[in-house]
Amino acid sequence: MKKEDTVLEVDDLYVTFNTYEGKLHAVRGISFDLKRGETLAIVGESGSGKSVTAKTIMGLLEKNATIERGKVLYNEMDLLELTDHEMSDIRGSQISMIFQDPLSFLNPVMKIGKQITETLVLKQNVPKKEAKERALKLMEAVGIDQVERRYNQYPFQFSGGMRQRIIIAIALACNPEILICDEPTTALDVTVQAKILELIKQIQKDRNLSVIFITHDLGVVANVADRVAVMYAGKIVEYGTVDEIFKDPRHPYTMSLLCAIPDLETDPNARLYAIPGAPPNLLYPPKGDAFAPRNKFAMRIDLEEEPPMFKVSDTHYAATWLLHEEAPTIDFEYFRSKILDKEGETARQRRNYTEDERPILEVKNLKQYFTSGFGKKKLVVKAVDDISFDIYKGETFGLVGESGCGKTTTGRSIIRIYEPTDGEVYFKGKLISGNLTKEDRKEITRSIQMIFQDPIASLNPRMTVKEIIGEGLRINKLCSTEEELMQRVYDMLEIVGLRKEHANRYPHEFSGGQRQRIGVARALIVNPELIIADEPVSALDVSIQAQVLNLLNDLKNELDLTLLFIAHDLSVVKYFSDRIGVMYYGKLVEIADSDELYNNPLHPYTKSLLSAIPVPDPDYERTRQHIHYDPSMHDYSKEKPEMVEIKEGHFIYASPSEVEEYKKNL
Amino acid sequence: MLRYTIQRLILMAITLFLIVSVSFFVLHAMPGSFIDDPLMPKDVKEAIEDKYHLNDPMIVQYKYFLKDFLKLDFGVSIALQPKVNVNKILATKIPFSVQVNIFSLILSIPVGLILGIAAALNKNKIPDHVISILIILFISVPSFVFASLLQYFLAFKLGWFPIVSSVEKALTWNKFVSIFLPILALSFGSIAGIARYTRSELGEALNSDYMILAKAKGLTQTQATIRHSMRNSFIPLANIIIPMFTGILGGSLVIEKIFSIPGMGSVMIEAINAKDYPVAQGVLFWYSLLGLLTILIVDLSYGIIDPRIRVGGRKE
Amino acid sequence: MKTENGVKSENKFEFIQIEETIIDEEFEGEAIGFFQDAMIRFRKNKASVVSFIIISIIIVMSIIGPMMNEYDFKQQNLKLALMPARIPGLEKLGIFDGTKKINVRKTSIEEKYKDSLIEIEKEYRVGNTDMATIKVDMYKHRGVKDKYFWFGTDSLGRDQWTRLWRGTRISLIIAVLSMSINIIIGVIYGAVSGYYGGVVDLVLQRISEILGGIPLMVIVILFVIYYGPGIVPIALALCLTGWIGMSRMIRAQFFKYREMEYVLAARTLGASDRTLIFRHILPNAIGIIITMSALAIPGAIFSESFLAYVGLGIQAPEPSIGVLLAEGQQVLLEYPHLTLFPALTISILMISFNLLGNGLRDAFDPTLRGQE
Amino acid sequence: GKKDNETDGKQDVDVDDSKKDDEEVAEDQGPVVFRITGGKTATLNPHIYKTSAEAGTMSYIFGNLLDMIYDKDIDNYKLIPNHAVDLPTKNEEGTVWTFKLKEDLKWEDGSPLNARDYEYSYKMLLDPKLKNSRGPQVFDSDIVVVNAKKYWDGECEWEDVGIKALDDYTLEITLEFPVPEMDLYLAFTGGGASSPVQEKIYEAGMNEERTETDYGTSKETTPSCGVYKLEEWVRDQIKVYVKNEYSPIKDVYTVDRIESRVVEDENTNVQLFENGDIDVTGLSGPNYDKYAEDPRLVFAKSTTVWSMFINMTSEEKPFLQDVNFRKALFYAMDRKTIAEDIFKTAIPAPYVVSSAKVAVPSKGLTYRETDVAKSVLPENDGYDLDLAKEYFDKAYEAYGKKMEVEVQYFDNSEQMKRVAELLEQDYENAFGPDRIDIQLRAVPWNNAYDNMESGKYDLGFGGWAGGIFNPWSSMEVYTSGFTSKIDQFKSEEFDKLYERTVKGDLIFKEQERLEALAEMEKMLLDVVPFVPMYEPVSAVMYADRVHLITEGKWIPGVGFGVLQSHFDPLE
Ligand SMILES: Nc1ncnc2c1ncn2[C@@H]1O[C@H](COP(=O)(O)OP(=O)(O)OP(=O)(O)O)[C@@H](O)[C@H]1O
Ligand SMILES: Nc1ncnc2c1ncn2[C@@H]1O[C@H](COP(=O)(O)OP(=O)(O)OP(=O)(O)O)[C@@H](O)[C@H]1O
Ligand SMILES: [Mg+2]
Ligand SMILES: [Mg+2]
Repeated sequence: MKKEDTVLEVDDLYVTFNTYEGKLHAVRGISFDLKRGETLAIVGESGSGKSVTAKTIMGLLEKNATIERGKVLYNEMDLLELTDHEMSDIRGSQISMIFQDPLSFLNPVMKIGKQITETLVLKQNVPKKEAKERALKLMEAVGIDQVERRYNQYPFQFSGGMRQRIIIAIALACNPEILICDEPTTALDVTVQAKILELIKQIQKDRNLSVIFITHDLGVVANVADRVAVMYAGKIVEYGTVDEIFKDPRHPYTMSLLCAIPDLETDPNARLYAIPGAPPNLLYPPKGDAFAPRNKFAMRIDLEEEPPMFKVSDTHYAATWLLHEEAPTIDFEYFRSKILDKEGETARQRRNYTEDERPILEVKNLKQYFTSGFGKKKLVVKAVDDISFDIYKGETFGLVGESGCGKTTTGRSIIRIYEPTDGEVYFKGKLISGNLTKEDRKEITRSIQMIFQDPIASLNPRMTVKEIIGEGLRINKLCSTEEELMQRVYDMLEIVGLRKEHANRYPHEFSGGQRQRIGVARALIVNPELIIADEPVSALDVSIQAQVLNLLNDLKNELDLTLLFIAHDLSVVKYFSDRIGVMYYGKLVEIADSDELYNNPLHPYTKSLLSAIPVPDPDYERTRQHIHYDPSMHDYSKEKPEMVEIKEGHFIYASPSEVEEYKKNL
Repeated sequence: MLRYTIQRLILMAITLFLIVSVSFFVLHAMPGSFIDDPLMPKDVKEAIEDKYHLNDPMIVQYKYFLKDFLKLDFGVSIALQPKVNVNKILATKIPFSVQVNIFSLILSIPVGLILGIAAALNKNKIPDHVISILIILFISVPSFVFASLLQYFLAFKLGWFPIVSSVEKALTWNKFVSIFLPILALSFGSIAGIARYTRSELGEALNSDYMILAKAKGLTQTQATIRHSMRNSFIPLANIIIPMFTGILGGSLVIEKIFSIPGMGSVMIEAINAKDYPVAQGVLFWYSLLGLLTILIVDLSYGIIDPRIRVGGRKE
Repeated sequence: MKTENGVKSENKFEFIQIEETIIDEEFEGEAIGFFQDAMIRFRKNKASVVSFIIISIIIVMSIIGPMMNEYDFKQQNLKLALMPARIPGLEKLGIFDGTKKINVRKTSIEEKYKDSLIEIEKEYRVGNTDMATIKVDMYKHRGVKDKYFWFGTDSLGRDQWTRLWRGTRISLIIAVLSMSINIIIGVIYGAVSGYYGGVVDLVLQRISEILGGIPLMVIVILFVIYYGPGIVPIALALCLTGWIGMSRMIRAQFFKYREMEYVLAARTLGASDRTLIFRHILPNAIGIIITMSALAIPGAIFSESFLAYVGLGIQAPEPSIGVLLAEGQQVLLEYPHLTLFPALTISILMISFNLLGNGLRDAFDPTLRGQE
Repeated sequence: GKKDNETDGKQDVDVDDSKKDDEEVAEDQGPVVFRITGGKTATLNPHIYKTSAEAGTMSYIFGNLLDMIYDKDIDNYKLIPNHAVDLPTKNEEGTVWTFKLKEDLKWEDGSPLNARDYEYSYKMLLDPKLKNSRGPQVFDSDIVVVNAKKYWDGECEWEDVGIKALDDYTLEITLEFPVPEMDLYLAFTGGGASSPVQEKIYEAGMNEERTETDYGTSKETTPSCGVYKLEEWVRDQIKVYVKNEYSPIKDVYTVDRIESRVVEDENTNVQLFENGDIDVTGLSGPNYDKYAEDPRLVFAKSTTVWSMFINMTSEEKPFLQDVNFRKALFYAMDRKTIAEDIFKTAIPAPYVVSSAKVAVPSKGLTYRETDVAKSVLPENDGYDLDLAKEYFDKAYEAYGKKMEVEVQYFDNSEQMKRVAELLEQDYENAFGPDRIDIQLRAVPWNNAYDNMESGKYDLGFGGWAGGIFNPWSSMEVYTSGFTSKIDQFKSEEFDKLYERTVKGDLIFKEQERLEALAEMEKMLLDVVPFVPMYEPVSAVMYADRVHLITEGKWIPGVGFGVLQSHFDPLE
């Protein structure tokens, strides 16, 4: 590509933040360019400086930020030298940005339509009427229905996905040249995400937009990107075309990243590769290669000197000493085999249960309704509406479904955080959903434990790790002496791969993965038999998600645990579970062995879900077709649907006629 | 909305009834009598008290009280303005307080807002510090010190204003000038309150995500502030401004005394001190009613100002 | 875009940790607990630190201030009543030099003020009498040129410095006492209301609404009549409805935190309500409690001074800031020193406590943790 | 207008007054206006009023049979007939008094006023349903009207009561026992409960049950029969009075118009005065300091002697029963300091009867001016520390341990508080803090009296006002039978003497009666049921334009005769 095609060039950008603890080096000298009409993906784990880069380009950095050096060239202008007022002419109309969190970025008290047309009217003096027309078109384009009515609604009347689309519409309203998407889909369900990605691609094609796409999801990258820049600890460590990055990665971090993600193909019996250690603390930027401490292939020089950018091809560069002529050659295959070989013992023995074995957990017709308001305003949310399933000892039962379908509620009803509205739950044959004696209750709380989704919110910030982990022992009086308690906490820490020294630390000092491991330790220390893991990895970076998944797998084998695994990421569930239940709006629509479900999805919703999962393989992504699911396709007015075992171990929620239909597909 | 309002009104009526009943017993539990002439013979005193049933058992007195109360009649005053109907007393006193309070409101809302906005926009810069100190000064110096100083320097020494409020009933220019100092003295507190609240609300709104989006859209800082932050930060202001509106019926004890304004300020405490139960009870009732109404109005007005509640659902 | 630049070195390129298992690093430095973290952030906030120092100074002064000169807070000397302030050092600058302007008959200048006269400011006539406004050195006039009343004396000739600090002490005690009681009641009430929610909450909220509806004055007067205007009754009087605000805040906190995942986690471990309330939920409110306390103190001092103004102040001869202010207000124009110093003290206390409260709020705000 | 001299320098008041000095300013400069301030008026219903401020107003607007004015010739007060033709006549026993009324008396609205109005008025005053609080005035004070109490209690018919309009112009009063002339005259002097009310308005304002009337609650319901009438009355703000042309004695008064503002803050008041907005101001405590040498100051006496009452029958604190202890308190009291340093203008009072009280009305002589009274006086204002210590030692010996006493004072008076504080220090210093410990307690003032009545106190301040002209009847409060007694003094001898002086044989014996009074005073001072402290004297300052007719001398009953004084016109 020729130089003229370059619309934006970032040169040696260095950004620091003033914090109480000191100067935080968030972005440490990055350079890249963006060509007309292309999509540049920036990937990297949380905190690697992606958003800061984007905000710097937009001139929207927080007040405590300092741009130490560097240039952002756009149309021969250095954006960093413009005043805020001049910048406001560029923002929106030339460079637009889509933000990550759709919930809070819209003004809650301004009508949606006005928020879209605002800049058009104010800055480009488009007449109000015309602006409205354009907005309506845009809204249609981003896939909002009933635009006329929606135009006058407020953000809170929109779902998260719709809000995200509105933000896209706002970003596109002024026909910008460059669109920066900062993790535009992280908060969304896979199905919604798929739609939005399609949308962005479509628009890009129509308008010849240049897009900077920031994400940490390699699947998404494979889907959207032309070129990819990989960031680590405030630096770009490697960049190249999407194929180069995925097929011929050169930086050990890129390679590790690619090894760490499970996809639908990942062998459930294989251990995942987990990048060990924790990301560096940018308050004290490391000498040499920042990734070295976590890199198996770190060389002495990595600890001493910062690697320069080595050129691999015209389009492919990487900053690693491995590309130095004197360094040993490590290609991706070797890397993969080496690390997976090391760690690649069998991850998990599949458990086969006998026919007449009684399940450890039986859920029968569980209902959980939430009511709010009273009188005419009474609102009933049927969060869980009559579901039944069994879990056998030693198995992992996965529960998937889109956000809000009732997965969490199911888990919480079982463990009695909520009193179930109706239905029975048996644990080891004992009814636990009714009134319990104190003794029973204690027994149950000890035997069933829960791991929570949010590693930050689930640890009390005011307690040390020791107190957090030891609490279960203390409450249930499982230790007689303080020493014993300490010992068990230390043992537990070791089991989850932390150190004894960590015991006296506070949660906020740990990285996300470490925190989640603390959460696991807390659940395990009381020796439970059943663990309900509520999205234990969805808040984690890919690079550490594997740590937790491996840990769970190891523990499960070692301790003979049974798991109810809740997640919305089907590839993770598929990798992790023996059997999977698919939930849709409070109902279980399909239950099957994980392979069976993947190979033979019957329910249209399951199919749609499967088709929406992004796969970190550019070739696959180029050909992928997303199947849309429309619940109105079922006609349950005449026939009542129910859960039917359509094949051994494969249940589906359908009406008799549908069952016939599905049977044909078997 | 209507249904909700009615529910709230019923609840309010119950609360009000309890407040009035509790305070009835509290008031009557106070020792002493409204007849404070020590020379009066005991039997005479008792005879007069009997006329007002004051020597009956409390529960009997309460019955008498309830009978009239249900007609919203608190009877006649027995000490402050003997033989004058309580509601009439209030009706004659309230206008004086209202005049001063309305102007104080007209003065303090814009000034408070401007100070608050200026402080928020310049957070942690010199203007913010100056305004913050001013605010705390306004709050911390007791109003009687302010009022006395204003009166002494502006009215007495400089002669810019009359020392006491003018006696004209109508609101002439002359009258306005004469109540300017009390208005001013009364405003310091509310200016400080509004400014403080605005500063923190607007400060929060300025740091919110939608401000970032607004700027990303290409709005300038000023446009974004006015169109997005202001509106959002003004919604919670209803919380303190609406009570001020309903508060105009009350008066300030200290300021009314110093500037000789025959308003509501001292009625309550005088009634209590003089054991004028009907007046105390009446004032208490109307104030409580007003207070509860204010809460209701604030809640309902949120429903009107804030689309999140207006259009449906409830605020989280 | 940088390209390679050759770096030559021998065994720099050997793998150093290929065979090791990489485990999580140890942390550097000390473990920083929540409070420590808050303290660190608090210390970085200069305004709060300064106000903390000022408050400390005032507290220290309220303890040792009354002992710093030879006077006692109730030692009267009516012959030295209402002496203006005289501060060594400052008196040379012409302020607080123990002088006062008075109106006298011209004839008395010779008779009474010959020695102490500093200057005649103005002469005028009233009726048939020649009058003059003169500036007089009151210390000389009363024959006590060797004495210093730093803040002057009150109408019984008591040393105002001593009384002010003693009064500050009393006011602070009342404030702290009422604040503590308010907090205890408010926290328990709010915790129960917020934790159990539902009907319990509904009932408790109605009760507090009703209590809040009764004008404070009635209750305070009753209290004072029954128990006399002592420190404890006044503090209690301020508590009667003072806890409601606190309970509302705590309740809101409980609503917010009782669904937090770590609270649920403790519940799944079988923690009792008590553990959940006190160990898991309440600590979140500590920031708010501390902040509210810091802000409640000046509020209480202020209320106390209003009570004093309407005659319900602390029992004489004990002073309090409110009592001093109320006494001073009556003679504000003639003897401004009686108002000036208490008003200054209350203002400084208010400002300091407010800044301190703000600083504490920022320090305890978990969302600011680790950031600016 | 009063407030349009905004631009004038305020110092004018002080400097530019010289031109007012030439007194011979031309007359006829419009009405003579007198501008004053005062407290709130609760009511102008003469049957229930309470405060002296209300009494003051009523004396302007309600006439009576007689009136008391200042007489320049005798330089003292003088009684003159107002609605009456002359002073009343009495029967032989001195129990039936007859007033003749003038014939052309009119109410403010021009409707006729006669003896029937008087009778109606008394009927209403004593009405058993209305239960007017001023009713006792005709059965529980210096004069006791036959059957008045019974009627008030609802136990007899109106016909039985000793007040009758014999015809339109004759009013007859029948008393239970004879009284000195002066007492009777005074009962029908000035505006107040014994003034007539206008029937049609009184009746119109009556409620259905006839238990309340709104008479005197607004300008419309307050018809004048006095020298002035209300022109304007805005509650708690302003009252304006103008001359009532129907008043038979209107020419005695020089002031044509009185404007009275309600101002409760003393600083405000003084500023208004200095600003020339008002013509008179009171000065208390610290405000007095500023004007201590001002030539405009005049002083007004009061009938109250403020005392510290002692709960001399206390079981809890038996040492209070010891007269030695009480005497110690008496002699250790530094009255001079209290009077002069705290109250500035007060008079130290080691006695019971105020120096304002007139004992020989015929000569205008006050009791304290008489020789008998002087003989009762202790030396040095009763301040004798050695004597006090002597008494205290005895008491201490008898009691044997540290004495703890509490002084209660009124919470609304800064100066009372100071007195309490001073006494605490003085007593503890005099007797030693190891032997006596004084505590203070502020109490709302009517609770303070309640406490003293019920004996729930150790020491407490209090004082009895009482009429200026009858020091004997003022002694009632110390008799055993007095129902609202606040002291614990009981003496048959004293009671007997009291009976004799007010209803008995001594009534008409001037000298014996005087001696009896001295005797009673002495009894009280010997037993010390209370320690008299001081007699308040209020400092008042009149503007230069007011030329007081008494030349600043305070005359019992008429004060400074302001309304009869000469005024310079307002600029
Ligand atoms: N305003 C700020 N003050 C202090 N530090 C900040 C600020 N904004 C960002 N940082 C820090 O800068 C670093 C880079 O942040 P950035 O938001 O760019 O990460 P990211 O790559 O976008 O991560 P994520 O995937 O979680 O969004 C992080 O360590 C972050 O804590
Ligand atoms: N305590 C509650 N009160 C009222 N409604 C609730 C409550 N908890 C959950 N819900 C509602 O129940 C439904 C199911 O919620 P749930 O949290 O179980 O979904 P989920 O599948 O776990 O979603 P996510 O993937 O977002 O975690 C949602 O509509 C939610 O709003
Ligand atoms: Mg980011
Ligand atoms: Mg969930």
